[in-house]
Amino acid sequence: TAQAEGLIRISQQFGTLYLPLHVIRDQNLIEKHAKVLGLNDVKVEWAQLSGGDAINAALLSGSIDIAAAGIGPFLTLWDRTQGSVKIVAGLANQPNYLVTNNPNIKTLKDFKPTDKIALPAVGVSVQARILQMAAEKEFGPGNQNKLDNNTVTLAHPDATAALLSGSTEITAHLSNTPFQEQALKDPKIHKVFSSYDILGGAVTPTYLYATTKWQAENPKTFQAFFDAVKEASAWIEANKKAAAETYIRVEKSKLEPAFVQSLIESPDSKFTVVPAKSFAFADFLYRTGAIKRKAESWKDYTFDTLHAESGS
Amino acid sequence: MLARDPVASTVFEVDRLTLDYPSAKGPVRAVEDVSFEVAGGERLVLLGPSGCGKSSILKAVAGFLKPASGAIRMHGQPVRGPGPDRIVVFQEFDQLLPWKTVRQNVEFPLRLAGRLSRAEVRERADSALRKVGLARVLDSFPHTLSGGMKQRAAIARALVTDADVLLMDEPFAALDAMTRSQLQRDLLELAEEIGFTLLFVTHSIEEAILIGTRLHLLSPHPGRTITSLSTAEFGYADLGSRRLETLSREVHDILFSRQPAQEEALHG
Amino acid sequence: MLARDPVASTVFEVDRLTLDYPSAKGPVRAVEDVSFEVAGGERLVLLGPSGCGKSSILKAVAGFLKPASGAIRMHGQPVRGPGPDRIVVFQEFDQLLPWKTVRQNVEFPLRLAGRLSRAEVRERADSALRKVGLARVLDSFPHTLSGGMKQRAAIARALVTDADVLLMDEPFAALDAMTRSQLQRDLLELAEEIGFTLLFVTHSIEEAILIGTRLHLLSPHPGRTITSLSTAEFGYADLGSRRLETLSREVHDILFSRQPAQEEALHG
Amino acid sequence: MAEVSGRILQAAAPERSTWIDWLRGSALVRKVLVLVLLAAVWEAAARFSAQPILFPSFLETARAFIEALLKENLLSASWTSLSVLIKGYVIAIAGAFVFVSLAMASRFVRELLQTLISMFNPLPAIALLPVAMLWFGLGETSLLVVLVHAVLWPFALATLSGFDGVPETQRLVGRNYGLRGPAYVVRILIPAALPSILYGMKIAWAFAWRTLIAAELVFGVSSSNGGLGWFIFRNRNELFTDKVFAGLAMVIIIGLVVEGILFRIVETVTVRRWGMQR
Amino acid sequence: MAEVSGRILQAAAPERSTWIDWLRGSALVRKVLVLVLLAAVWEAAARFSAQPILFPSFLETARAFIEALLKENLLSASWTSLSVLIKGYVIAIAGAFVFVSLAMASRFVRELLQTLISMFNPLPAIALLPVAMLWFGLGETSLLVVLVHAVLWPFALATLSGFDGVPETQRLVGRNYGLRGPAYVVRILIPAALPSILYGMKIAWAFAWRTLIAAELVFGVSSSNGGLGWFIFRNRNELFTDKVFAGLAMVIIIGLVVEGILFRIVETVTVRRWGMQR
Ligand SMILES: Nc1ncnc2c1ncn2[C@@H]1O[C@H](COP(=O)(O)OP(=O)(O)OP(=O)(O)O)[C@@H](O)[C@H]1O
Ligand SMILES: Nc1ncnc2c1ncn2[C@@H]1O[C@H](COP(=O)(O)OP(=O)(O)OP(=O)(O)O)[C@@H](O)[C@H]1O
Ligand SMILES: [Mg+2]
Ligand SMILES: [Mg+2]
Repeated sequence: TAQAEGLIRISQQFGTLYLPLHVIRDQNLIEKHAKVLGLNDVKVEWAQLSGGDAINAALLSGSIDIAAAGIGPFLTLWDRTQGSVKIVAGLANQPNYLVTNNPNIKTLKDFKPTDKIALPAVGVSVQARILQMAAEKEFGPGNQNKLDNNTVTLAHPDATAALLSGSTEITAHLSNTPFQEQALKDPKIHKVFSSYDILGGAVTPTYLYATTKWQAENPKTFQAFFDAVKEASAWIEANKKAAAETYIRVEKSKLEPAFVQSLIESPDSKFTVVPAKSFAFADFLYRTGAIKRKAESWKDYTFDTLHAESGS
Repeated sequence: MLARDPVASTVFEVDRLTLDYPSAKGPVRAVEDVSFEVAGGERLVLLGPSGCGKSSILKAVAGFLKPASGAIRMHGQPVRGPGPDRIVVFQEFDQLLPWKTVRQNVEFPLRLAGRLSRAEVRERADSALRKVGLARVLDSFPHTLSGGMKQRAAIARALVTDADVLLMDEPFAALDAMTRSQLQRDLLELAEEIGFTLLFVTHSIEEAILIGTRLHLLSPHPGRTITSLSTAEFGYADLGSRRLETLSREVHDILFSRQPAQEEALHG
Repeated sequence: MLARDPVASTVFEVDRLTLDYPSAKGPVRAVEDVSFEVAGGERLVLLGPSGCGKSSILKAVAGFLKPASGAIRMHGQPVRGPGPDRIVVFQEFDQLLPWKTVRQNVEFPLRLAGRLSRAEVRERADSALRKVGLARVLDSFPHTLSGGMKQRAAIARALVTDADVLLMDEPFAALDAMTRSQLQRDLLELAEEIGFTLLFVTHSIEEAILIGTRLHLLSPHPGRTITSLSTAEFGYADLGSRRLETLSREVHDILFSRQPAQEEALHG
Repeated sequence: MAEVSGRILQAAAPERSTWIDWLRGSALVRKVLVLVLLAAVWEAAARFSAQPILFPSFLETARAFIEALLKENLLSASWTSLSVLIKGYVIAIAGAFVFVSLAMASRFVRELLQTLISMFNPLPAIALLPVAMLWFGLGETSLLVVLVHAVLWPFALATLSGFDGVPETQRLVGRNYGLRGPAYVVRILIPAALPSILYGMKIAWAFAWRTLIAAELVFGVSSSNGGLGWFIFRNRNELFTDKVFAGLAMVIIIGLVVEGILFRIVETVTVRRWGMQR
Repeated sequence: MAEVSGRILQAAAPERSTWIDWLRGSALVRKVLVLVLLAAVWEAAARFSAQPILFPSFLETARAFIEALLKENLLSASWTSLSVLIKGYVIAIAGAFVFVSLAMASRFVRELLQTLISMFNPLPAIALLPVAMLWFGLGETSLLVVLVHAVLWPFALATLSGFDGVPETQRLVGRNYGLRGPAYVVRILIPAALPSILYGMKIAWAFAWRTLIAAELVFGVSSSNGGLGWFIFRNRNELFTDKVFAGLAMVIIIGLVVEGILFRIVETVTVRRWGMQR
């Protein structure tokens, strides 16, 4: 799309993970940074989309310029497009928990064939990849698919509801914020592991990405967006209470403000543009044959603007 | 000349029958205060101008129409609904079931009754169809028949049933003179043989006199009884005779000239 | 007694017409090698036993059936399809359009022709409906009419059109004697007045002689011409006369006794 | 027997002047009775399962419904959806009519249409997603494309088979009076096939909803004025199952109103009045 | 005119003994022509858009199709789906017949059925998801429940309105010979309403597919033997759009076969043979 500079269309999904986007929207940060770069009337459009494949289709068809989705769908797209899609920024470091309502399950070894683990998309979602990595770690190399027969595809809210109800076959859920926190409020539910345990430290599960073509044609808009995300992340880290209020206001959410605030204030959660542990995914996917394209480092699939940071 | 049971008891009875049809502007009266009794083996013919309610009376006797007032009784019991004891030949051409061949249509009531073996059913159906001249189209579907052929198949279907009561609504209207008189004779023969009771509608006064043992004349809008007259003594032998002609004319006059007030002007 | 154009030219011509219907077992011949010419103002009546192909010929002339061989020409041009120059009254009761009231049904062809104002259309339709005795049910829908009333509405719809050629398939079969003779007279009157050309099917030999200027007699399976005879000199004045009766009997005999070989046994 | 030969037997029920009122009254009474019964079954089933997060009871849903109406613009969300739905519905139905009319005029178009129907009818809306995105982008156009896909094929099929079932005689009458082409379709085939067409419209209506609710999630909304699908999605994400059910109840209520009032009136003044349908 | 009063005019086409063969041949020829045309349009559109990830061309899809057939068990995946589909289809259709037959026997059941139809018909399958999970668990039962939901209501509606359109005279004939209850439904109403019922079956078939493809993602797969929906989902997630299209092509091919052969044969030996449909 050979748009003249000055238009940016951003997709957004649901949840506190996307808080930097809410803040950008609330505080008109793109317009602010564009002005600094000499772009006076930048037009920002927001699209609410759900599902990695809808978002990828929108990006490829030029319906949006910035996509926001998990590392799994991103790497698949990067692979299929021969690297012409790259990461602009990470959204935040956040853990994904494997939660269960079966008191007998302490490790992955305790899963019986009848214990079903819900994932948003079997096989390809971030959660699915984390589970595979965990299985590899637990059962040894080559066994990453050992739990595949236990997994079922279920959207986070349905999976959480099923888990909380305790009356379905779903006994575990590799979840996401805020669903995992909501589930863990119930005493019957406990955590089996966190993605941080598996990958050995903080993980950025979700990214903002764009096509290299768009970046090349809109360098200033791109820069303004990147600066805006950076500022938004920094602002959130500095103003967690206000950030929670922003979320509730922009999203017209009915969640308790205190609960939202607790999500943001969680010590595991950190809002930053710097990717963490993305390369672990790229490497894992390449090793297991899910993607054909080998990345030498995390810099292969991110834009230069990030390369100064100490990502991984 | 007709063999009638001397102590025939009433088979069905129409008692001060009034029939209404609903319409947007409230009920429309089709038939008012019509009464007659039909004894076993009798053949009552309804005669009257088009639209006077003959078909409606027939459908009421068949159990399809509920009287607005009055009653219809079979063997003393009020009629509660339709049943295979009163087989109807409808006026409409679409009364054959389109998904059955001509033969299957005729076999249909026999199959339902279930009293005969398959071979007997087939034999009876085929012989009835041969009688009405449809031997050539046994395996054709109704939509490939001409109008008259459809009516003949429907007549065959009614005649195979051995029903006590036959209700026939202008069954011969679409037939040529030859077939018509042939079927009239067949019907009379069968009536004598089996002794069924018949309620018959026709527009041909001559046919009415030949077929009927009694005529029931109706005036239109709504249908009311004009009079009722016995024609039991007329038969095929009287065809073309003076007295049949006289009676014909008389009936014609009763029907069409005596009620000028009630009849609608046909011209202008 | 009938006013006929002395130098009437041929209006339509049926030339060695053969009609087939497809069936699972190959084509079935309905009509074979039938020819006739009809001059302007003539009234040709097709007479023949039920199923001999009268309706088929009529439908072919109307343009609904393509000849398997032979030709049908209107004013010398082969008939290519149906058209409002040849208005048909079908044999079927369901020929009224059920979504139109009786009046709208009759107005329908006039509306389509678009030559008259709304008021004129209405007036003509109403007067035609009054003529056939349906003034009472102008605003009723067809499904609330009796069989005879439906046929009368269809006749009215055909008569309002001023078509050059009328094709009528047993239009009076469902009518009582009085209405029937009334409509016969009306038809003849109109024919004299407007001078349309008529192809008419009936089973009543008397009606055929009265209505027709010529009779075309057909034998069945498949329909073939037996003979053709002029009846132009017969009119209503002859009703009940010796010579009409003689001719009737003669026609009856030609139709039904001369082809014993071709006729199917009606009895047994 | 009373029930099946119903139309005729009702004919002369003793109630004379008031039979219409009585029938209307009774139909309404029966309908309300049915609805009360269903609500009771729902309430009982929900209480028995005792899993409000998966299956809220009728009363909980009713409460959420009222709350959503008052505080969360459920009405305006419904209107947003409904207006898109109506747009797509009308486009699809008009398109189907045009297509089917052409099919009546040429064997080739007919074969083409039949093939298209049997190809596209079983395809789920997601199949269209990438192509719709590619050609129509995000937003209402794509939503309409998906809706039209959901509605066009079944409706065209209904119309086509309705046309095929028009009685021969009526067809011939139309031809006889010189009708051909579009005039023939409009004046003969459409009214004669109206029962099938109305059925097709009912089905189309239902499937338009089914599709819209699902498609709104994918094609989303560029701002806060999401429709009913979005309302349902948002509440599902925040685990307010009672509100999800309230949103679905809205779909049901709109459906009942359209079916029970709109379609029923249309049927009463057309096919039933004409004696084409009981 | 030839096209519309077609049936009659065909009647006497010059080809005598071979007209059936000729017609069959020509119908096939026409069908193939249409399919070739559609493939060409597809190929051209895809080449013009030049976005193979979003919209692969016909040839790419064909290649992927063959590859999937040979290497990825597309056939067995299709069979898995088809067998579930047929199961659900048969259950739904049998259920609808029972329901509609009861509706014919009692005004109350009729009202109940009509209300249920207008309530459930517009509900998307996701609405059933939590309840199905709660009561039927994961796996085939839930899949069947969702399928039955997709098929039952539209089919019941088709049957109901078909029954309502049965000509009065045929109805009366059935009654006259003493038929009532189920015998009346089976021997009169069903054959007389067969055009509508067949139409309902076609629609139901299409919607069963639409639903199955979507529902398999949720309920179908806990193991590796997923069906066609799973095949499509997996490849979509991995952006193998050509394989997604190959999976959809399989749906289309099955649809064409069922529609073009199965339904066409049934129609030929029933409603067309009986003169109930052109
Ligand atoms: N379904 C109906 N709804 C309303 N009115 C009807 C219905 N059927 C018949 N009628 C009316 O009832 C009256 C009698 O009709 P019926 O069919 O009994 O007449 P008929 O004597 O059989 O006439 P025909 O000799 O023409 O067949 C007519 O005025 C007709 O309009
Ligand atoms: N659609 C059709 N398909 C096949 N055969 C048909 C079709 N219509 C009529 N026939 C056959 O053609 C022959 C002539 O039928 P047609 O309707 O022309 O007879 P008809 O002379 O009008 O008889 P009737 O006096 O009984 O109306 C019959 O043998 C009939 O079976
Ligand atoms: Mg009558
Ligand atoms: Mg005929």
